[in-house]
Amino acid sequence: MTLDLDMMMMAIFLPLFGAIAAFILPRAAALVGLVTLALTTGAVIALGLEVRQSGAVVLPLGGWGAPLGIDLRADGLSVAMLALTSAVGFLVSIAALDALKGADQARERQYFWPLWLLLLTGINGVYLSTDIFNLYVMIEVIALAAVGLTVLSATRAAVQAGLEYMYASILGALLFLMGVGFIYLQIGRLDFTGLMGAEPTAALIAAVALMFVGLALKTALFPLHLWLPAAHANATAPASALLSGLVVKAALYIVLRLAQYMPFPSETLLTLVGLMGAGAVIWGGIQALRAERLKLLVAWSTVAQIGLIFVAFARAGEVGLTESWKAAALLILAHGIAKAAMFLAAGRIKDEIGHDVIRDLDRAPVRPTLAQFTFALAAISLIGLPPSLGFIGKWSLMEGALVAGYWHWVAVTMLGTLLSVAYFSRVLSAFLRFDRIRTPVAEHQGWALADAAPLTLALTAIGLGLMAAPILRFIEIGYPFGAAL
Amino acid sequence: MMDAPLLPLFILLTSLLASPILFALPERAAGLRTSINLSMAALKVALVGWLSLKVAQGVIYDLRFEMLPGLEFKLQADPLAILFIALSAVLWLITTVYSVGYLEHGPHRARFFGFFSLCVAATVGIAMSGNLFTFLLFYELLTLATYPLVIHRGDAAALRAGRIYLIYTLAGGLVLLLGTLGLWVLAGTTDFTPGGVLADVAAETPLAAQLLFIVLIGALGVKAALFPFHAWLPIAMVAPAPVSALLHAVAVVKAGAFGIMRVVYEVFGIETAQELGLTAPLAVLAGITIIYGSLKAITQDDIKKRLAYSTVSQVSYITLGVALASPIAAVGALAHLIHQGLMKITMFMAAGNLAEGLGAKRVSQMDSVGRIMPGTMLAFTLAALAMIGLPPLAGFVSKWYLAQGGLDAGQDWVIALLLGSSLLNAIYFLPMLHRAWFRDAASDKAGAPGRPRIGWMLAAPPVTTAVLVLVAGGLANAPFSPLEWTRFIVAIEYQE
Amino acid sequence: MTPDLIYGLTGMAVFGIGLVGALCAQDRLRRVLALKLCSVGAAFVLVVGAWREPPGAPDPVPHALVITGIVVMVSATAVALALIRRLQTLEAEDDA
Amino acid sequence: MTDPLVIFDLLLALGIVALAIASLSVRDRFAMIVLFIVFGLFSALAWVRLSAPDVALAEAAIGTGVTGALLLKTLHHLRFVESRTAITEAACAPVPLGVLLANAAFCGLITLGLAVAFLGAPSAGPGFDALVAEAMPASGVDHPVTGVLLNFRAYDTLMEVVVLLAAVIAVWQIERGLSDAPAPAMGEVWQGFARLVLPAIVVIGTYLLWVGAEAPGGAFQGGAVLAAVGLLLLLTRAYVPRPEHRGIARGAFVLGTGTFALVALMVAGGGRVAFEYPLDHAKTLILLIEGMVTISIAVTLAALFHGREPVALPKGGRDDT
Repeated sequence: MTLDLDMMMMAIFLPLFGAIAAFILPRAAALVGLVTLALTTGAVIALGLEVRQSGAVVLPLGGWGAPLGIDLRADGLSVAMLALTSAVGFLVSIAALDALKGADQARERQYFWPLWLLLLTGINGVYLSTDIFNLYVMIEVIALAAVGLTVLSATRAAVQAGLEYMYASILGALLFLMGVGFIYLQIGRLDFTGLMGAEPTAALIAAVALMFVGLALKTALFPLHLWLPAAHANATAPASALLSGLVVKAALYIVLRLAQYMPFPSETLLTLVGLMGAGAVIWGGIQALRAERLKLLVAWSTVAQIGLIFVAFARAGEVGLTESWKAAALLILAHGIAKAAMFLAAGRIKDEIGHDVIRDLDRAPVRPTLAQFTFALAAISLIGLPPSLGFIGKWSLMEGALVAGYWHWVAVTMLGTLLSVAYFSRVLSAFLRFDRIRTPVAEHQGWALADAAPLTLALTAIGLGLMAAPILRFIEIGYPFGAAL
Repeated sequence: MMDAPLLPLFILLTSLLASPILFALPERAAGLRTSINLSMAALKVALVGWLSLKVAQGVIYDLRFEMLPGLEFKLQADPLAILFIALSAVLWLITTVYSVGYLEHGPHRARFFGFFSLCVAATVGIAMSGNLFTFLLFYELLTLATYPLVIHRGDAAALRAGRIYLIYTLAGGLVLLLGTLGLWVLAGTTDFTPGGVLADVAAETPLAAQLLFIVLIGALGVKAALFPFHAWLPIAMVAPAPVSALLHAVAVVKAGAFGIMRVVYEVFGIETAQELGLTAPLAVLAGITIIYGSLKAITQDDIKKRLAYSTVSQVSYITLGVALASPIAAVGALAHLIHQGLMKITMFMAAGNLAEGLGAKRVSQMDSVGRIMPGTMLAFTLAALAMIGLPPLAGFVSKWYLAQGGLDAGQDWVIALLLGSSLLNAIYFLPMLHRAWFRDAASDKAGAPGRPRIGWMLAAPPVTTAVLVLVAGGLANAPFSPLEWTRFIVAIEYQE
Repeated sequence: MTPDLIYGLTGMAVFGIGLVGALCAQDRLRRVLALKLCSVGAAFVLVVGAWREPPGAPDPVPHALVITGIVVMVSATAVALALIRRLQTLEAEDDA
Repeated sequence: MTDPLVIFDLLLALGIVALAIASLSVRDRFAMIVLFIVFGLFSALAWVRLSAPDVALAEAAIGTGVTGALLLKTLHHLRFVESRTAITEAACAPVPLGVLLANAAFCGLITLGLAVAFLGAPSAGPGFDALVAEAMPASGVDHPVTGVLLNFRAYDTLMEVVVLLAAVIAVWQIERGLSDAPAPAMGEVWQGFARLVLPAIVVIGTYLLWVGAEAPGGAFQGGAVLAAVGLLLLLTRAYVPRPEHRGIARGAFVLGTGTFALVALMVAGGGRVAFEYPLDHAKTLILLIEGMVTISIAVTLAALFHGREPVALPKGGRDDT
């Protein structure tokens, strides 16, 4: 009997088996984790090659085929998201080896790996799914694993934040489930293909609105962002990197998909989405300016950046929606990589200096130069300065808005950029100030392995800007959705 | 000679690749750092020399790389680019020598030279950008690379200056992004093309074209320190002397001025810009900046601040020459790009030597310094006289052509402006020279050491550039002089 | 008046009640309970959607979905409750 | 002409809504949980009325039974901690009435909108009825819900077991090193009763699992009933989890997921894709999966109830029935 190793199955099942192995062999968890990540990355690369060669691929699980069964489907966008997940995941895993190496962290170490691999299972599952109920189950897998990671440090603040995150997650998932129920009532199907031809009746609009609100809660879109800053700021650094870099992207991806297959029912709703995004850009920026701790600042910047992604989504109105998702996708990729790098760097800085109070960063007698440099590079991409991927994303956003004559979205983007310059320069100037410390400042020169992963991520975020054209071509493979079915 | 289509890329990489290596070197590896610095700078000068020869022979360099659908990263080596690269390559070499001497025992040298290299890479990139999009990339890189240099000292004043610098330049960069996008949306291309790409758009929707002009020039005006966007420049003076020298002579303000040239000549085209009725206001704005900068310079006691306001004034000569829309004025503008760089870098390095050797940072402390540091002060004097416009020095040549251009364009007020400006230059430079050479030091200075201890690495660079000032002026009509090259460029831009 | 109508509206009401509780309740335990009510409300919608006028057999797919949903919900509830217990202990330790 | 059943339906619906409101508004938290359990049983009854006995069974066993047990345990823990530290419950400031009203109005609007949308939806709209009916012969089981759960949408079910696994890992993670509140225990009489009932429950659970292929029942309900055995064992101290049981427990948690996933992968090949069971072996494979999943579910639910991972402390741990 020859085993037919489908790469889509591998992308989901490898992490699942990895999680099982890491759970029952706690002593070898780190090794299992790294091997799993490497294998999963390999599977994603193979899948990417397959998709590039033959377009979108579909796997009808159980041989039934939608709508009775569940289909897995990989197109350019899915593979791009999978690639983001495995690349960032792999590097964060390497960083985690170092971040969790303390003697008192044995149990954190033991639980980090199974939870993270289950999280990976869920995220990969979302990117390959074509069934809205399956997506519900997947976001729950993600939610439970993510909450587990949030409270890894078991401090009071982390558990408090984790509980709020849990409430938000459950509520978001239930709103989504309610939407699924309504879609079933309306069209009697749950697969994307079934959604495509559906008439936009009132019930369907209600369903989509519910699902959108649920997803907005999960991805922390203003004003439903309240849980995010505390959760991301209080988790341990590798967990924060995974949460901010990858987890919120899963819900964002579902929004993109729904928009691809079910054109938004009205211009007004789309404008509303853009306004929520604009609110996030401004409010997140203001809060980041006021944040006292480094990780909290980074977490608020996530709120602002997610808002920007929604602005990108709404940038050219309903007419431009067939193009807008690409700008949003670019920003998602850019933010995923850069934010993971930034959280890891912030974690390193906190470890080295011993605290992360922004006001006192320049009083520290130690300067982790490489981590600070990484932080700065990640900031460049998040601000959207050339040639980073963040810049390309912002360029696409503004270009679309200009072509459509939507000046307000251009203005929001520019305001967001200025705000991000302002709040990141608070941190950067603290790195470069030396007159508030009397003792000679010790600077880390040379290379620490722990800095390698975030630095690689940050450099990738900047370098990928040069690859934007091939990336754009790639994510368009298999679009529109129906083409490969 | 061997054919090398990637030559522009190599020139870019000499400093771009040097940068990460310099970052990674440990602080104590001073010898290795210096050799990398100097060999890269020398290599760049050699490569630029080779490139200029090839371009003069008519070889066309055009490197493209698609970044977004239809939007390219494009490097080209046209004569205008060569002019700017040659300036930056030569001055980089000289400034590197100076910086090595200046920062010999200071902290954070790895960081400094890393960003220093990056800064030159950005300048070279700006020079060779083949379209506004590429220009934007390097323009932002320049901002980022110069910021750590400006705040190199790491104290409160430096950080404050750095913050203001960052606010001005990043806001300018953002507006430039908007302008680039606007150009892309309006014209469907951002390529620099002699004669411009906006003639059709200007004919159809003149208002949009006018707005675009204002946005682009406004954005570039920030770096070019055009009034009223000049305020950052005098504040950025807290930077170490070699940084100030580079910022004023080559990198930042020149990038702005160079950008204005590209936009007026190759995005709008001089004719279109004239038809839109926008060159005359620009000329007036430049005129205001020239006078304003000079007036402010007079009142400054801090040497570097005085020099900074002088830069505000002098750089606007370039803008003026562009805006006069006359080929002769254009020759003056382009020549001034080079000449001002040579003159100003000399003065800043000399000022740095005064501060380093004698602790003299104010004009009032300059009494009799000429006798203590004759070489440095000779160089300073020469550059100051050139600034005032004394023939046959470099500054005279550019002013001469600008004045002629003014007449040619029928803008007679330019003559008055130039005369007035020269007078003001004299008012703020001559007292410095007078103090340096003819006033005796106050008695309380008696305890100061007779011979300042500055090494040859600090003493030689300003003298070298002063000699170049003399040569550029005196041999202005020789082949391969900046002026000759300038005529070559103007012939292209005016499509004669 | 058919059962699907009656219970469909019941489901909506339960969902709404749960929503109010989830947004307004102060007590942590009560919020968990409110969320559980929401999930029952959502389950009602699917079960009602599966119902067919007798003697028609109901659609089994929504039933399977609801069973899945119930198991998912109990998992989430267990995690939320564990967090509540832990948080309470941590707070007690801090106050002590 | 009023059908008496309609009256029953109306009364039941009113009861459900009233219980929902009551459980959220009653002050005492113990009463809140009891009301919730009654609410859950009423809902299950409603679903029986809607010809969904499987769902009703699952809701009664898991949604109400296990959830109720979890809530009670947590309440027990909270009261224990409160009694030890003399913190009064709900020390936080009450929400301003205005906020409450605004929230309520907001939720009311949403609910109203949903109700309107619901009324506008086609009743008994298109479904999977025909598709399922057509595919049942090839599913290897006779009961449609089981067919959907373990064959047509087996992937969902696998992921649902994964959710359960994630939950137990997360709970162990969260409660690690937690100082032990004494587990709720039963009195003597109840212990005797429990010992009597245990074998009966085991039989019922196994039966439910077995009939799942043809009639209402199946892995989840069976697992829940078996979990009740574990709960009783824990409550009666008939079983006290010990650190050395951890390995077995971990094995039991992953048994269902692992078997399910392995089978799904192994059947692929020779033209078949993952989850495509060969017709001849479908029934065997599905029973194998169900059996393993049942064990995992039972053990996992019991572990979720117990909470802490058994570490070096003498208490804590879980059941491995």
